[in-house]
Amino acid sequence: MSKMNLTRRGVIQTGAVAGAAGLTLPTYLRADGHSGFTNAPEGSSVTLGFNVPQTGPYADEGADELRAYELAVEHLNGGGDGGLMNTFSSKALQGNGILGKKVEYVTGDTQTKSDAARASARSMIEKDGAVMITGGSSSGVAVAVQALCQEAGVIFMAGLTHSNDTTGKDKKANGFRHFFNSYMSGAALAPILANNYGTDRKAYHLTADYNWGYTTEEAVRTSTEAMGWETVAAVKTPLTQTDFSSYIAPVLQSGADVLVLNHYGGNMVNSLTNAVQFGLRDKQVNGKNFEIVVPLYSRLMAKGAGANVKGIFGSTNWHWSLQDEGSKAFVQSFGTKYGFPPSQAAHTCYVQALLYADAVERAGSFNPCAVGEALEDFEFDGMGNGPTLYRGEDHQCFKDVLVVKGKENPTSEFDLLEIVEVTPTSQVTYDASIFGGELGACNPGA
Amino acid sequence: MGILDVKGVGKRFGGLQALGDVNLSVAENSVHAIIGPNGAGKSTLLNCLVGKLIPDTGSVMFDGQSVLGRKPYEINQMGISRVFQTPEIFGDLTVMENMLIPCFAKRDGAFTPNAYAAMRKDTEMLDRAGHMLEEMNMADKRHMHAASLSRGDKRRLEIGMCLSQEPRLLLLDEPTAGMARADTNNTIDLLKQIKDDRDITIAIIEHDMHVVFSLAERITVLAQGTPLVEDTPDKIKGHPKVREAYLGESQDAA
Amino acid sequence: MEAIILQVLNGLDKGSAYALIALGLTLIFGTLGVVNFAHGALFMIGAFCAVTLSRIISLSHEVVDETQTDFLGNPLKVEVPYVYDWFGQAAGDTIIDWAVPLSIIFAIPVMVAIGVLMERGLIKHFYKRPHADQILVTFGLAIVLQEIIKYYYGANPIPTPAPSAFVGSFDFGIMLGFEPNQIIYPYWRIIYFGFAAIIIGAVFAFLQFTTFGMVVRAGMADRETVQLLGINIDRRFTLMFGIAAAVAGLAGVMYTPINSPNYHMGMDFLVLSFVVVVVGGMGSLPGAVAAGFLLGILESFASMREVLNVLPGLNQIIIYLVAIIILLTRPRGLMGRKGVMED
Amino acid sequence: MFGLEAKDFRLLLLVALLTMAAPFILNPFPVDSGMAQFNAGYPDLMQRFVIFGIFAIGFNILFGLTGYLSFGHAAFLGVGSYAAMWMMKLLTMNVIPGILVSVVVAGIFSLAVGWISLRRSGIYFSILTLAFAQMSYSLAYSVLTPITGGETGLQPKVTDPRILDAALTGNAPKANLFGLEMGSSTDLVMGGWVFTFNVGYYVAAVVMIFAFYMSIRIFRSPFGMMLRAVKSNQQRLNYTGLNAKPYTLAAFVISGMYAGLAGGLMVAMDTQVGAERMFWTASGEVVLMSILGGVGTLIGPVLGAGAIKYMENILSKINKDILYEWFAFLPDGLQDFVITLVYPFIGKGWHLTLGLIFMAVVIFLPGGLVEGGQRIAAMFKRKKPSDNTPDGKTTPAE
Repeated sequence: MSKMNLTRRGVIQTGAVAGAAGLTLPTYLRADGHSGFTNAPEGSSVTLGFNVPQTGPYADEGADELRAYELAVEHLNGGGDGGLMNTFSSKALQGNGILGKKVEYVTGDTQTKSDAARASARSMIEKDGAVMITGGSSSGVAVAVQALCQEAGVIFMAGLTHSNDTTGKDKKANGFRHFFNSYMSGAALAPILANNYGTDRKAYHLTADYNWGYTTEEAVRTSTEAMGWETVAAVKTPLTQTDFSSYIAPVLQSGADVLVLNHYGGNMVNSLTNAVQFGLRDKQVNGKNFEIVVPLYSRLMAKGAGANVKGIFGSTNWHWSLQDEGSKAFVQSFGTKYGFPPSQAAHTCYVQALLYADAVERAGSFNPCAVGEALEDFEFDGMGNGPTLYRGEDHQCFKDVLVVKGKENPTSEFDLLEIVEVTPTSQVTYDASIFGGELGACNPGA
Repeated sequence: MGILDVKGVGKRFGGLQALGDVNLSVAENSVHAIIGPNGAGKSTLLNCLVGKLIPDTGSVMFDGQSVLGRKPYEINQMGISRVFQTPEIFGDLTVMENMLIPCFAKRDGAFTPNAYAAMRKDTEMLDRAGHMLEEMNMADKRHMHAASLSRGDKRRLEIGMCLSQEPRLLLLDEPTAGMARADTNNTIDLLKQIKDDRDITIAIIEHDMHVVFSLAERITVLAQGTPLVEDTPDKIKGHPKVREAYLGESQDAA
Repeated sequence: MEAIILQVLNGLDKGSAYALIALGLTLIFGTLGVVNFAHGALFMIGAFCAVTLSRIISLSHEVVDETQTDFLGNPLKVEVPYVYDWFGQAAGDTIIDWAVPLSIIFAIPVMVAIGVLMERGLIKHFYKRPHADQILVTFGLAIVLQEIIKYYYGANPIPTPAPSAFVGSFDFGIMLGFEPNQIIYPYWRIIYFGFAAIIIGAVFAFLQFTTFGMVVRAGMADRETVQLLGINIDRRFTLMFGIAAAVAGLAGVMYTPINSPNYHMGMDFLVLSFVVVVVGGMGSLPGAVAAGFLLGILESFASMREVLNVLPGLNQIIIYLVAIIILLTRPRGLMGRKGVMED
Repeated sequence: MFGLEAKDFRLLLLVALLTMAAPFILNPFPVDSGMAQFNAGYPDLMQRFVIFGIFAIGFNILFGLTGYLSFGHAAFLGVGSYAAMWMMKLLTMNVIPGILVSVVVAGIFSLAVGWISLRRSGIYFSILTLAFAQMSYSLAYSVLTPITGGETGLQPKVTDPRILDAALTGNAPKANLFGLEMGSSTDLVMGGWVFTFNVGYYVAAVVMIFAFYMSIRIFRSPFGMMLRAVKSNQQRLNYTGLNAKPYTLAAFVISGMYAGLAGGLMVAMDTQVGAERMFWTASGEVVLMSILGGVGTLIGPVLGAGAIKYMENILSKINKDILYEWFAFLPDGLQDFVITLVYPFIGKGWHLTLGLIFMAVVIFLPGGLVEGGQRIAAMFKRKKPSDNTPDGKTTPAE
């Protein structure tokens, strides 16, 4: 009784009846995970849990993540054109499921709330026997679900989460992140900003008043100040703010000539729309053109902001217009199935699913500890971001970061960003210890 | 010195002098009626007695203690119970519960956090409320929702609730207003019986002369916020000032 | 000084939006005695009227452009709006550009119809029910409405820009003798303020100077008496609900260029608009307007970095803090009547 | 028994039996059947049923009895959660101190909020409570990040001090009751059925039965009667020598403590707390639970809580693939048609279903699910000739 035991599958017979009153039938009592880890798949299939926002403001992003997962499952089971499996440097995956087991999946709704996300992750682990949880589109959810998976003894492959905390102070041995983070955004953006806007700039930050905002502001500030920029002011804005006029109006008075919007999602759409509305970009300050920077871009958010993104710099994890073989294969595969190009959220989720499957194949086991070991310090290529390292110390992927700009003349509703620069891995790598946190030991559960 | 002494009470609402200089003394164990035409200030005076309003001037003493500045529930705890013009009862509760509440208020005071006590085991209270219902001839209706009672029963219930607190002074605000003649007579009988059965002082504000003259031992006539005369019913009947005040009013009312 | 003038402008602008939403809410409460939690949804539907109309206007057919390729390497299919075919590209662009102002004409009948439908179909049956039931049923309706919108339009915000003629901002500073760029304000927000002022004025004038309005005002004061006079107050109230819905809808239409509309914008405004109405005093039209501007201005001042440096986090709570202080010092809000919604 | 009337005791016994047998009742379908999707007998959801049941029971003591509609009760739940979490970080992973402290802290906080908010009544009271809750949420999410963890919330970590516990070796700390881990479960397999017995669930269930018992005591006490009197006629109450304010404040604090208890249990069952637990929609949810189940009834709020949590966790997990599986027996064209018809209401559309159900319940069943049950019961009774006169009106509904 005292062992953590969350599984449904792989029942073994012990013949003992303990404490269940009024039972006269012969019963099978599951006392322990025979295989030594939570939800060890038995039989011919393995269940993965896709935990994405299906309601709430990030529902569209979640829908795209879900499409990517469905595609990944199809490819893993040998369907479709195989997608990135053809370009992936590791050739462990055979298209016959994972370790010969057919991949099945269950879905849940995170609602972009940590409570709801944990509830749905727990239901997938406890009820559906999911051996891995993946997905999500905010750092709050990622950190919460990651901690849960650590406790339950399953692997968590993070979806879209950009805060340093996920693989920083809140990192966990069972959690892995392919997506980049605030630090990398800052490090990648700063040189490009200096090249384009000069090193003598005065920046005004508007920062979403929560963890992700703080780390992003910090990252961009540090790296731009290192280039010679001055930070005039940094103002925190409430998460629930919808109209940013009172924050944007004083920007020009401050003498700043660059506005950095450390916002994501609806906040970013609204603050950027408001800033452009105020005509900031038509202004001349200190003899220079006034500029706006959005550290973290996503195509879906760019779509929400419409024409306002034109010419605005930002960073992104991946973009469908990349021309490497991996990206092309993924866009081809996704686009053929769904009729439009994938978002960066879709990409990172698809890649995470494949990386997990590959790690299981290489480890020869679904045991989270074995899988974790296979992922740690794993180097791979052909997944769309160039050569990539899954660093063992913090379970963070290190790869090239894209600096993008809102496109001036989009040809379609998906063609909103253009790649300005691919910042090489070496420029965005940092020491794993700078964000603190403790990875702890891997937990196989049962 | 009566049980209730009102001295020099005045109350203004903006530009309106609702009460001028009211002096009134209600003798213990008497039935004292306050009558007067509409707008004479009867209700204002009553509200000053029970703590709903605080007079601008003067004093109100109940049994030697000032009631001014006290909250309605404190004044009630001093021994003054009030019956409203339209019966104020707990409509969502049963008749029995309606009767229990004042019993508890009498025994346990203004606030007792007895959240764990089982009410059905409190036989003292149940008996007291049960007796009171019997006295009011309502024992058969104890399980009914109070809101579903007839108007006359609601009035009985309200009076019973007040009596269960064993008040020393019972204030009645036009207790028969809007009642049919039969109900009015029943109420008069009830009040007479109450008067006969216990040591209680009754102050009654009333419009209906029939009621007043059936019950009152003393009558104060109020007009335009000041007492016109105070005397026994017989004297009041023929008093020219009263006739004058009422004639004027009766014409208006027609 | 410049900073203060700027925040007053911001406050007026924010306040006009708050007042406009609160106005419809308190109108419905005042006339019908109904607490309408679906009012935010009406605001949202108004905004989506603009989205819908601009989609209708820019309905397109596909033309294959062999010179360009799409993301899969196939020839690019270019969407050509029908208005290009009918009016030529220049005129077509202008029409598409003016979609938001055009939506006003489109939104009025739609919103009035929705309002009347809502009142006749649902709200009517709730006049005599407790306020808690009204809150719940309208809240349920709000969820249903926003889910329907989400089903058809997605969860992502949809950019709905103002006509290009109104892009950019007006420099008040130069007018007042300050340096350029010190006090600038976007044209569209100035228009929004003016629009709100006109609507608020129109509603007041309508209630003040028309017979219809007089009956409604009398009905707000005492419904039964008016009914005794043999006036069909119910029909007038139905229309009043339609008008309130239209006011909310128009507020939504005009708001689209300020923030890209999304399906949950109504819920975002719901709590705030209730705070405004209650601070103003339930059922008081001038109260709602005054509270809208008061909260708008205070919120703007609380967002100044000079203030936040001293009191970090004040911008997070200012609205609620003000609401608490006002309700504790003025029991029924700024202009509330006694006995309304107190039980 | 236990100082209860026979009828109330039977109700308590029924609730106790149902909660104890919940792993069976909630898993009516074999694991491999298509209907297994509707099974709710897994630890997380069972825990949520009883925790939100406690929350709703407490809320009902305030709203159901006194009629004061608080729109800020989620704040007390959140504060309780934070308190319990800090106990787990500082003292011990044993859940007892956490749960006790969560009740105390929530009680103190609700005393402060109630003392101010109860100066007003009606919607003005509602808005005051809403304002306090929203302030708590906003501050917890932003400037109070050092205490609350902000966006990412708080979880117990290996490195926390935890002065009463022995040092942990590497692995994540787990909530326990004197060594018995909340997460540990035993599965019982009977044919195609699997029933899960989870320690955490039974701990929470025992607490809920106790909470339910206390709520019956309160309902049936003179104090409970006074609270109903507050709702019915405050004027008469005042003129009957009773001071309404301490009664309402006491009810407010009691319901705040119930909320804190729920919050503490939530942390004990699932060691995580985030600020959105205090958002106004969370406060709204408990209002909806009470009304959906039946305001002012004993069992209603528990039913309402169960119904809403069931929809949130079961309905939202049904995706298109599952629908195709279900309707596989239909001919292709019809299958697509049926799925198109059903799809908007399940999975990501579960909010729509929720909204429609609320409307339906409020329109047709003003007394909530309890009234629905009573009507069905009455229908059956009517068929029998021996219709003993229902004295349902005599006591407040259960």
